[in-house]
Amino acid sequence: MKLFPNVSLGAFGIDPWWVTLIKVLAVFVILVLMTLLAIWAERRIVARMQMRIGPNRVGPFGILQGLMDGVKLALKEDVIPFTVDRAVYILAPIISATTAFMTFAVIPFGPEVSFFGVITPLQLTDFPVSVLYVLAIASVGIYGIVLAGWSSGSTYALLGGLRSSAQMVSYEIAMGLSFVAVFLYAGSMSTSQIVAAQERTWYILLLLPSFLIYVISMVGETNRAPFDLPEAEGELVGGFHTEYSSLKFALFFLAEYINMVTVSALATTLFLGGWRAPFPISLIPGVNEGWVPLIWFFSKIAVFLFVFIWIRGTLPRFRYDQFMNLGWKILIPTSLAWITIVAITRGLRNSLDLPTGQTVALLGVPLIAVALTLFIRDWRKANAEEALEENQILVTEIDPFAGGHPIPPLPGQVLVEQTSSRQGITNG
Amino acid sequence: MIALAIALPALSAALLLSLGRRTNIWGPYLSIAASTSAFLVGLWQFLLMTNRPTEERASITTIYEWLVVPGTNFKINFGLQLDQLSVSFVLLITFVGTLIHIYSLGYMSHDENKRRFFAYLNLFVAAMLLLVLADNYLLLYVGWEGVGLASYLLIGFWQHKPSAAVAAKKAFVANRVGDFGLSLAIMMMFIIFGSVSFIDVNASVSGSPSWVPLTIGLLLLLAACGKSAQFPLQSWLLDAMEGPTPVSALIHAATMVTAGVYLIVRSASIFNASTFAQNTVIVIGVISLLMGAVIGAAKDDIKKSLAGSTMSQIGYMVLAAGLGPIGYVFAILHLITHGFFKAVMFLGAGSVMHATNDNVDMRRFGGLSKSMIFTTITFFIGYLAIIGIPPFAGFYSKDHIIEAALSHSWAAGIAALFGAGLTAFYMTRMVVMTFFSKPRWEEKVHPHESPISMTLPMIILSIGAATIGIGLTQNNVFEHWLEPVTGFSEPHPPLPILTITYITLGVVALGVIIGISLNRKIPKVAPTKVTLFTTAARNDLYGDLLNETLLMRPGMKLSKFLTIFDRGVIDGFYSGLGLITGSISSRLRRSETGFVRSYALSIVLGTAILVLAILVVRL
Amino acid sequence: MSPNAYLVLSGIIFSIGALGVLLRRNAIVAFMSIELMLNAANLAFVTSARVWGNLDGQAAAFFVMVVAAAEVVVGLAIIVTIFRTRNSASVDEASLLRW
Amino acid sequence: MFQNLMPLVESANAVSFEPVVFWITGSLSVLGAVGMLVSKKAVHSALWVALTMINLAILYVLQSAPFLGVTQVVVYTGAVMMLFLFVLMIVGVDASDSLIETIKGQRMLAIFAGLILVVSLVLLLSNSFYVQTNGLETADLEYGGNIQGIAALLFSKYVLIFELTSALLITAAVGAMVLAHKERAVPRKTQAQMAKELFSSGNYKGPLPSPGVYARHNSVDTPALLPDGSVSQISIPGPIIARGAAKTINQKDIDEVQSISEGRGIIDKEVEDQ
Repeated sequence: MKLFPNVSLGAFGIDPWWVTLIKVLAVFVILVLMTLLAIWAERRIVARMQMRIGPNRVGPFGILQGLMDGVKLALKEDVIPFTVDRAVYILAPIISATTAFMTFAVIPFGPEVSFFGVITPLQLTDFPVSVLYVLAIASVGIYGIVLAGWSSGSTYALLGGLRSSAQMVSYEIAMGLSFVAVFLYAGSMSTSQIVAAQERTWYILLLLPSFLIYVISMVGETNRAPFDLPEAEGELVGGFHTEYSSLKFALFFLAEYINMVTVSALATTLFLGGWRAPFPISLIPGVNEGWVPLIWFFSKIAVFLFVFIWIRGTLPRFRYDQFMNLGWKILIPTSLAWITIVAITRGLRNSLDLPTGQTVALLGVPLIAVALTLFIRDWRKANAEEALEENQILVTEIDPFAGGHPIPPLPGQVLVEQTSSRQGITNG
Repeated sequence: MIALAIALPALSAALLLSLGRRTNIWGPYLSIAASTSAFLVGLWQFLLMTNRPTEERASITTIYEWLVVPGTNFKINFGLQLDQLSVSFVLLITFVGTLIHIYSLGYMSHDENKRRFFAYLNLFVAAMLLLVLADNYLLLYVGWEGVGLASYLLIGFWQHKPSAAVAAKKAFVANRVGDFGLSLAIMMMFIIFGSVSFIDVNASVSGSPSWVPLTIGLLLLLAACGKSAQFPLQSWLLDAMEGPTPVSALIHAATMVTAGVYLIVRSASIFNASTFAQNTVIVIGVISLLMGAVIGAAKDDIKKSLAGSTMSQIGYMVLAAGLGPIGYVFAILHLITHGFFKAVMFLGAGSVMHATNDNVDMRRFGGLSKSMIFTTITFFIGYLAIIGIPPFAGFYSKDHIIEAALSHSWAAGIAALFGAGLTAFYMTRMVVMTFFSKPRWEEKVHPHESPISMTLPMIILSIGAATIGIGLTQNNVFEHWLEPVTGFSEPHPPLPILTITYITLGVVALGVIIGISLNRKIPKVAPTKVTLFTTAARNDLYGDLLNETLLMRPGMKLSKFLTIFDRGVIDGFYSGLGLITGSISSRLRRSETGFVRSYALSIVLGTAILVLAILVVRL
Repeated sequence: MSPNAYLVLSGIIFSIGALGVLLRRNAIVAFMSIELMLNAANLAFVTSARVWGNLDGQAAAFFVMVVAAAEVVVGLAIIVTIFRTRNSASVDEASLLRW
Repeated sequence: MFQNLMPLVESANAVSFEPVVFWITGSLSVLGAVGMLVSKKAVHSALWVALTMINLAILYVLQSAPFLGVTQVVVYTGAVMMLFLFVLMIVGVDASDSLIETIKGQRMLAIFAGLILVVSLVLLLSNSFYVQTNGLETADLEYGGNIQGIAALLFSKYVLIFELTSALLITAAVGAMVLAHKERAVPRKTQAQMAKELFSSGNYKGPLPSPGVYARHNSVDTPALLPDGSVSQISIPGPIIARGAAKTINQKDIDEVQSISEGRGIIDKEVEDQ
């Protein structure tokens, strides 16, 4: 029984050592560059949205501002508070940054290219469980935050750390669940295979609910506005990194932006066809070959980054309980329901050879009907409750002795004149 | 199929008892229906049986394998043995039982616990049928205990009367003494014969040493004495009259008390193998028959008097059963005829009590024949039957027993003959005191005839009492019917049969005449200036005293001694064990420190040792 | 490379885990030690799977993980409850169940 | 850490990278275990355990179990140990254990037992239970890969266990919720209720009105007037009242306050003064 074709990841793991080394360096450099650009872009775009100009002094359009900020941070005094747990305090930002870099190893940048004569894919590495690997590394990354919060020896930091890790753990579940549909369709957990599987249709079209859930949870996962509760400055000052300064703080900063880039890249890979050109352009021959796809890949990431910034400039911060409710009570159940539907669709297609279109019709119509009835019922119920609340002022009279045993009036009821019923009792 | 006859009443009893009060209305009818259908099943089986040739009439149905001891060939089946003997019993039990059910409908109509009563009656019928249908002693024992239980429940049915409660207890205890014998007998069979089924026991008893049938026979006789109220375990029967009269009629006259006779006849092969056991049976029978008659003659309580008579009549049956093949058939025959006429007389007594506000003192009766015509006639038929006037039933059975007894020994024969005279005497006394002579009842008593549901069973039973004897002895039909089971040999009395019959009739007539002449004038209160013998007879011939001195006091002494022994030696031993265990434990429990880590340490130590052991073995 | 090296490693980690249970009083650390022992067992499973050339060992390890997760959830909830009532997470203080 | 291993993993049996990786990760995992044992702080212990677990994950990947390796990280490092950290932070952040043994003989016996266990296990297990390694290449290829192979096993041979485990998990989750649930005798107060309670006690908790508001003189001994013209007693510090140094209010001030509050503006001082 073979549900899926043999996956061959034969292109990976055979690079000469120097190619691997160059790739590693390239990934590192790209990430740092992206971070610098993202910081600059964020400041400029948010400024624009707030009718300001933003940094415009260093370099053309102030484009070197990010670099300058980094240099400034690095040169600042490194304050280590007295109460910290020193080893962990130092370890925490390192974990954060390292894991942030590591994730990118499995992101495909492009197809196979000739690399100084060596044919190799534009991807550091890939293996059958790449996407799970991303999740795993992300979960290790949380350690950085928790430990930073704990080791600081400060209540603000501790609460921020706890909050942020609870948040990331919760949203990681929703995120993982949103992947499942992709796995079901691609039949693989390896990123390159998933990109390959999207040759015809991007999964954003097939699996729109998954995509939406992923996008929401990726914002939560990266602790970005409107979900930036761990560093909600009104309550927690700086959150887990309150006590950090100088280069250590810079590492957290770096990690946050790299994570943004990473989740964007992952979204691109899983839902937007990876490095493939968008539809009308993809008809032009040659756009999906060689070094060209890098353009598409980075444009897509840029779009995501812009969305990140846009959301930050637009939406107010959530309250913590609302945020948790969204994660646990909406995203996860929705994900589960959606996965069930996808699984049934796939199962029917695999076992009955039903084309997807028919399956969707077969399942979708009753599902929509059920959903509609439920919705109408709830709507009516809500209406009825509303009407009830309005009608509660209505006063009804009750006879407390009607059943022979006195009963107190309910709210909104008044007792009838006592004399008649008293008489009734005495007469009877 | 025959299992239905047991199952239906049992089911009905279970239903009535478990459903409780909600069956109050229809319960009695269900009960009667169950009993009737049991009778119909029995009748059908009987008819089927008569259509088969003699050799194929007996059959054993195994319902299931009851007790199987793995690894041995010991096995007890839940099997029902339907042969000529058991089917006779089935018919008697279900027929009389059904009639008494119907009678109870009228007799108990004002009792609020009627439903419970009927449930117990059904329980009794089921248990009794199980007793007579069982194909092995253990299953018989189940039925035996079942009827004991039903008897206990029914005697104590009116537990609110202390006398009834005490009587029930007494019956139960006295029966236990007998049951003790039966259980010992069963154990012996199991040990010696390796089986407890009738067939196997019959087959193996002949080859065993002579002490085996002797011991088992005596033990079975003890059981029979307990159940059938024979000397020396007779005392409970008179007290059992505290129960409702239908119970006295059914259980303590017609059926249950005859179970002892059934047991002896069923174990014929054992008794045949031991002359001493047989002679003991005869002695017991003779003593009981005379004792019962004397007690019956002295009692003023009509039911107690009848009870004495029952004891006496069962004495006849036991005597006959002790005579061996010449007597078994007549024992059963007398059992059946007795079932009819004694039932009719008990029912008559109940009817009389019903009419006189539950009075039982014959000195307060008299002249009831005018107001209770059906009762009088049916009772009189029963009277004629019991004293053995031809052509009524008792004549045929009792006369045969006397013949057989005479052919065995003069002593037994004359005792039986004397008993017949006594029977005539006390029965005449009863009839005269109750139905004839001057009315002596109290002011407020207004005697009246009983309702149809009571008189009808009496009429039917009296017809039986009148005709069954002649019907069964015509052409020796009953002898031939039972012969395959019990064996039969013609008795050879030392005198011509006709002579014996005439002598018997003469003795009976003498008894009747004495009975009439002594009872011309009946005082309302029993005279106190009487002979020592009469006093003894009124006191049940000191049966209770005998029991007390022979059994109770030594028993109590033994119990006291055993208690001291138990407390001191046995309990001491076990308390000592307990003390030792306790003191060891209180030291050992110190190892339970409550520290999880200590427990974990022991686990890890154990694991380490285990791994070490594996290592050592591998190396 | 000989699989026995993996087994030895598994044994060593298992023993250290056992020692942790025996020596550490903090309930949470004791619990971690138990997790360590389970992990050691998993390593043995995975190694055996490779040795025998079938995946059953890996499936077993998978189940161990899931069950361990369930165990941790309940165990930690118990620890939290105990901590709430006695304000201590020491296993030695919860020693009422003794003679 | 991971990605550089992949080449080794793919050809683990052929290339002799395996021993190198094994010796490094194996040592690290033992180091982590020992670290857990000796760390004073529970959080440090947790970190050491996490180190061990990650290294074990690498060993899994090394032994052709990439799925288990990643799952190990996700489940153990990501969920289980994170949960431990959470609980640790709930039950006392800086609780550092005393390592002095309190049960008599426990430590000595424990170390003794541990030594026996270690020595015999090492001797036993190193003594070639398994002489040869079959490798998982064929088993993996049968279903098209390691993940597919495990999936096929889980959903065919072990499907019952799989379902049972899922039942166990959900039960555990519910059980944990029940255990950690705190029954409230009264419903939790909302922020609004708490604020109301605070202020309805009569004890004024807000900032005190500054003296001299709506007053002619901006000094501490001049009481403030409330918009309706009454005097706010709390606007003057207690000691000044006690000394009897507080200024009194004349009608003019009251009128002026009223005028301001009604929007008519300030009555011209000079005119009034004259």
